[in-house]
Amino acid sequence: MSAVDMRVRIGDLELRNPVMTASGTFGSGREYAEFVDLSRLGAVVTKGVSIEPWSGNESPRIAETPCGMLNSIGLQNPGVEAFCANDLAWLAAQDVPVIVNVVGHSVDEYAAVAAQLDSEPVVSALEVNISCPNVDAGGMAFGTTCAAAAEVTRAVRAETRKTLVVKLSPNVTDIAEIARAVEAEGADGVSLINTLLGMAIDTRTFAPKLARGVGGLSGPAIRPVAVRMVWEVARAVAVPVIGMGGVTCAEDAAEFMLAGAAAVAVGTANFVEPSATLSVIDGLERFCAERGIARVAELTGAAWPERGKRET
Amino acid sequence: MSAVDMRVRIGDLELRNPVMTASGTFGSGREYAEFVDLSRLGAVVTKGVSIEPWSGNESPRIAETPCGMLNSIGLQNPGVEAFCANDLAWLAAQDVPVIVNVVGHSVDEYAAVAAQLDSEPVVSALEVNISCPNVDAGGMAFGTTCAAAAEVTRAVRAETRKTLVVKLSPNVTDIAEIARAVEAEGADGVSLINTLLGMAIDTRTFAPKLARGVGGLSGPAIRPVAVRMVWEVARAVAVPVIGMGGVTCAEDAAEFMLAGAAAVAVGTANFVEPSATLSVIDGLERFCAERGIARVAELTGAAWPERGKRET
Amino acid sequence: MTCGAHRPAVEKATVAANDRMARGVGVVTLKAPATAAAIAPGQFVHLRIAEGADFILRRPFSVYRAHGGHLEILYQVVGVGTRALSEAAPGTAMDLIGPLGRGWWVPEGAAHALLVAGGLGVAPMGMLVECLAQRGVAVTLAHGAPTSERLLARELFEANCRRVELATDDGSAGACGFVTALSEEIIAADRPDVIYACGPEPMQRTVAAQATAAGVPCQVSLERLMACGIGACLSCVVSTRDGRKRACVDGPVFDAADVLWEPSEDPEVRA
Amino acid sequence: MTCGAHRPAVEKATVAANDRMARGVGVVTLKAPATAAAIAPGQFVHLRIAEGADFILRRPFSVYRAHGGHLEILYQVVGVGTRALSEAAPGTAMDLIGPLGRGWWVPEGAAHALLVAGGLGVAPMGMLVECLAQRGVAVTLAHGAPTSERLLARELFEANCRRVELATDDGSAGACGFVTALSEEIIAADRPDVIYACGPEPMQRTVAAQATAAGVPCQVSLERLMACGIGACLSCVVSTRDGRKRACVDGPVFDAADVLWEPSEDPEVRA
Ligand SMILES: Cc1cc2nc3c(=O)[nH]c(=O)nc-3n(C[C@H](O)[C@H](O)[C@H](O)COP(=O)(O)OP(=O)(O)OC[C@H]3O[C@@H](n4cnc5c(N)ncnc54)[C@H](O)[C@@H]3O)c2cc1C
Ligand SMILES: Cc1cc2nc3c(=O)[nH]c(=O)nc-3n(C[C@H](O)[C@H](O)[C@H](O)COP(=O)(O)OP(=O)(O)OC[C@H]3O[C@@H](n4cnc5c(N)ncnc54)[C@H](O)[C@@H]3O)c2cc1C
Ligand SMILES: Cc1cc2nc3c(=O)[nH]c(=O)nc-3n(C[C@H](O)[C@H](O)[C@H](O)COP(=O)(O)O)c2cc1C
Ligand SMILES: Cc1cc2nc3c(=O)[nH]c(=O)nc-3n(C[C@H](O)[C@H](O)[C@H](O)COP(=O)(O)O)c2cc1C
Ligand code: FES
Ligand code: FES
Repeated sequence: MSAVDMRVRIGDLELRNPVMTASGTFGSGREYAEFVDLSRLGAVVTKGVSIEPWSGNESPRIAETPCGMLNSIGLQNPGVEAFCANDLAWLAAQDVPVIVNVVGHSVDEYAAVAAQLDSEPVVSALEVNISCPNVDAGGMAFGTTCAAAAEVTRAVRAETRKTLVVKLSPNVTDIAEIARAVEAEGADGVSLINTLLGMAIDTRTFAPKLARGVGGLSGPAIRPVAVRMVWEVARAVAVPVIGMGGVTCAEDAAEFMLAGAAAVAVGTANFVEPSATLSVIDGLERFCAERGIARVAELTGAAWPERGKRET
Repeated sequence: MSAVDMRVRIGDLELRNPVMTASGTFGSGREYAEFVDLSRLGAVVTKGVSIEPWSGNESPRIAETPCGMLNSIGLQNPGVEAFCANDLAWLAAQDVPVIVNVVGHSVDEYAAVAAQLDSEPVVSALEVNISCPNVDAGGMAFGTTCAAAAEVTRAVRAETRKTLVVKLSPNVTDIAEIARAVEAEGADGVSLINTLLGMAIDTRTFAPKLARGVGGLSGPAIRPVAVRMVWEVARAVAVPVIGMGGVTCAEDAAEFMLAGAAAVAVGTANFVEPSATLSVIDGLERFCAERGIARVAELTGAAWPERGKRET
Repeated sequence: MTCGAHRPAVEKATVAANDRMARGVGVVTLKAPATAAAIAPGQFVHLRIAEGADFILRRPFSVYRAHGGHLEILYQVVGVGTRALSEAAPGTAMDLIGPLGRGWWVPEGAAHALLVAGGLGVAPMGMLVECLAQRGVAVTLAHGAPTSERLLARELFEANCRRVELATDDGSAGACGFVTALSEEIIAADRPDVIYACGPEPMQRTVAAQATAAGVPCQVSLERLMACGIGACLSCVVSTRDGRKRACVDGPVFDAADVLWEPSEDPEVRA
Repeated sequence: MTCGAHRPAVEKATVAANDRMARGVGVVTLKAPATAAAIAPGQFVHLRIAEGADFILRRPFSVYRAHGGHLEILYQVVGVGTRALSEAAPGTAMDLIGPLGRGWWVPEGAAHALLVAGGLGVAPMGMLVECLAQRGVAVTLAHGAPTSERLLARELFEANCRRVELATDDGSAGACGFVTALSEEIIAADRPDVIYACGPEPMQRTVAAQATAAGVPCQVSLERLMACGIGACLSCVVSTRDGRKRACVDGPVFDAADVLWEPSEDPEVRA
């Protein structure tokens, strides 16, 4: 395989390749260490972390849907202190950039988590999750108006010098507007999409399949929506975009990059194939090599009309 | 099969069963007459009709996606006059309620189409499409703010005494709010969802698969989003809800009704199985009969927590 | 020869045979008596290759030949559907809608026809040559392909054509070059009464221009992505002098003189 | 008996046999030497029953027996995945992740064990009885099912248990009624040193209460919907005195005394 330069940049952070894990689908990386050489990943993105431990939602928490799944985990996590003591301590010994997904019930809680993580050298970047559809207070509520999204970003920005990525909700009328609002407050990048709010009802029991009723839809089913939003956002902001939503193979990852993503994350696909991230990385390198593309970053936005047409 | 009362009401309109066709997927019914005895349907919903003929978008206009498809037809139609002369004239001889999908580039155009259709006896109801993602002017733009949605509804309401249904866009932050706005202006019902704005990029050519770039996502992939929105809207308004998005079989239709829909529409599924509507009708009757449900309308909202639990 | 006045219906077909013809190209024989009895040359069927969530849409295929209750379809593996088709074992059930569309027609008094096929463009031409031969129309076939292996079904055409001219991109059989060089020569030398073309859209467009220049009527069989296949969804439109027409019911065969060629419509050209 | 200290891995398994046992119930034998060698009683595998868009998630299955490089799984057809499993012909490739989870354990000095199985609750108990028998632990099995046909794998249990008591809802075999009536009697009469329960959650809950009342340690094998199966996604949590635990790595076998039973968690009960 010819040597393709797989490196990409997100803010100050250089990744060895553009493939990371999607928050909440990869634990803290430790659970997947049997299946994936973590040092090959672009980055590990951890599950969401809050100040206090959160116990999450009742079971059932997942349901399978056509080419997708619903989840309503509800950001169950042990709180930032236990997270630092256990997960980060373990990650410190791994050779991989760590991006921590940050959640809160209030602007202050987001800021407090960010402040605490700012002093952890193993943390390369924060991903501020203003888009989780599975909690009543906070979560997605902060991601559906420009004002709230900006406020959270500002508060977190004030607490950290680390690379700051804001994770956007697709459950909005105009995602590009929200992206511009968080960019204006100093976000170094945006990631999208979080899950689409969805629901499934059991026609046997006449009750919602998830205990909480609604949940977040992920997987290949949502890919067209995610690609469209990446396309819109990447053309609206100057900071890099991390694209996700139904990536299962290298072609899917390439599709996101062509739409304008600088990097991609693999989520639901890890569940069926624990080493999915590695096949995406290898496949993406092959994809570029076969087409004589020297740097994977050249894919970013290559489908934009203003880039002109490609000779095939 | 025990006799289940399959009738449902939408405004003044009584349908012989709750299964209709989704606009744009069934032509004017004529194209499907070889495959479906139209007189068995709850209603035929025609494709969108404007004042002047519209030529629609360039090809390619469709792309297959995981468990779904994208389309960017762009409301190609011959204009209301030709529509009345050809399609309605043919439909007049069929024994089925006809609901005409109305589109416009401006509030005035919507009103003008409605005025013209108001005098057509064969038209049972109008479905005002403020949610088509595939046109630049009009279409979805009217469906993404309460003010614009209300304005179109008010203008159309002023021109017609027929049953008036407004078709809502899922590409919004809060669909229930839009539903309340159109209900307040006199809509007799709401239908949802129209397609989710999506996109697919060809990794061979590096160009969007649709000539227009973005398109509308339909099919089973979007069903969880549609069911969730029906659930939200049906609990927010008093008028009946027509649910759609990925209905392929009777269980899917039942899922929408349990979520709160009074009726359902079958769209994309017609393409793979031209007689899909009939299997949904037969299956829904069997579904009720097997469970001792005397009237199909009892399914509507039966999954709502306030309805209490069902004995199985 | 009619344009297929038979009404389309859903028929439960069964794979009777499925053979490889060349790399990525095969011929599948479907037992489908009703459609086989009704179909006219140039018409197509809308195949439900497999069930399951990943087959949201049917796939349209021309019928190459129809005889004894069976349909033969030539296919090229280009994606998930045609791959599944290539793997369908005899006995597999596969329902289809057919016959669909408006096929080729023979102009009054035509005595000499030129068929121009690029690659798999021969797929809708099997029934056509048989029908023309039966009516005593002299047929010349110009057939081009990337390489000799892809010059498909030569026996059928050699048996039914007065003359067969071949071209390959790599010169492995016939002339080295494009089939449009052959058609240009033949039109100039032979002046056929009618031209039938099928293949990549730029090729058809070139043949259409050659036909116009020579004043010969020309028919083309156009491919569009199709959802319903029966005229309802407007996904398959072709721009014509008379507005946008549906390839599935107003075509796939069009009078070339009516077509407004849009270079952007062919993904290969767009690329 | 260990809790399965072997590390999980993805193994490409092949269906070696697939037999019907009763209406909607079957036993599939998978050739999977690495997992078969490593798995402990009560552990499970996460099966990728089929590829393709409609199989977004794997499905977890207990291993009933493991021997000679093969795994036996008892399954009940309840949905699309188990239907596909029931249709998998010998030779079908089916990859799995295993061995997974924490299985049954044998308390120090236990001499007499009671196994309580409701319906397919016997599925994770095949290796358990073999292992207990080998260690010289006397086993009583109480097994209930809707009807005699569903009293599965009686030979294996009869060969390895000191005593087998049966109950059916319809009285077609053994006592007429619930298996929990049997367990109540046996606990009172026999006072086992340990109780192992598997079956519908309300049944397990009742057995757990009987065990607590009698002061006998009790283990239960709980089912939850599972996405990852390896502890990462938190879809499978069980509420315990020590907080929410993951059934896939902290279970599926739990000490019944730790479990906070949530009636709403069982879809059957919720209904
Ligand atoms: C009237 C008609 C007759 C046809 N006859 C034949 C035939 O006899 N033999 C044959 O091999 N093919 C024929 N085709 C093309 C055939 O329908 C497509 O190759 C097939 O649908 C591709 O399905 P897929 O799942 O393998 O590819 P996909 O994975 O869906 O797509 C792979 C590639 O094929 C292109 N493609 C997909 N569908 C079509 C389509 N309907 N038309 C053109 N390109 C498409 C896509 O744009 C993409 O580039 C015909 C098409 C039409 C419209
Ligand atoms: C640790 C563990 C061990 C198991 N061992 C066995 C076994 O040995 N034999 C066996 O037949 N089954 C076993 N199950 C249950 C089995 O996983 C499910 O029956 C199966 O996943 C259903 O898949 P499906 O596609 O057929 O059903 P679906 O179509 O997905 O669902 C049909 C119904 O089954 C329920 N269901 C789906 N998945 C699960 C699940 N993981 N657990 C419980 N209910 C579920 C759904 O809520 C629904 O009511 C086990 C489950 C777990 C968690
Ligand atoms: C089980 C599950 C848990 C998730 N938890 C989180 C989370 O804690 N924080 C977050 O920002 N996103 C979370 N997500 C969203 C994913 O990171 C991702 O944005 C989404 O699933 C779309 O990607 P996919 O289709 O590849 O899964 C979760 C998704 C799933 C399926
Ligand atoms: C090809 C196509 C054309 C459509 N045209 C229209 C239209 O003209 N007016 C409209 O209101 N909705 C239109 N729709 C949306 C459908 O009516 C329906 O809301 C949507 O497809 C979701 O249902 P489904 O998943 O069952 O297809 C169209 C959908 C498709 C797939
Ligand atoms: S494919 Fe639907 S109109 Fe032609
Ligand atoms: S199934 Fe993912 S944590 Fe248990």
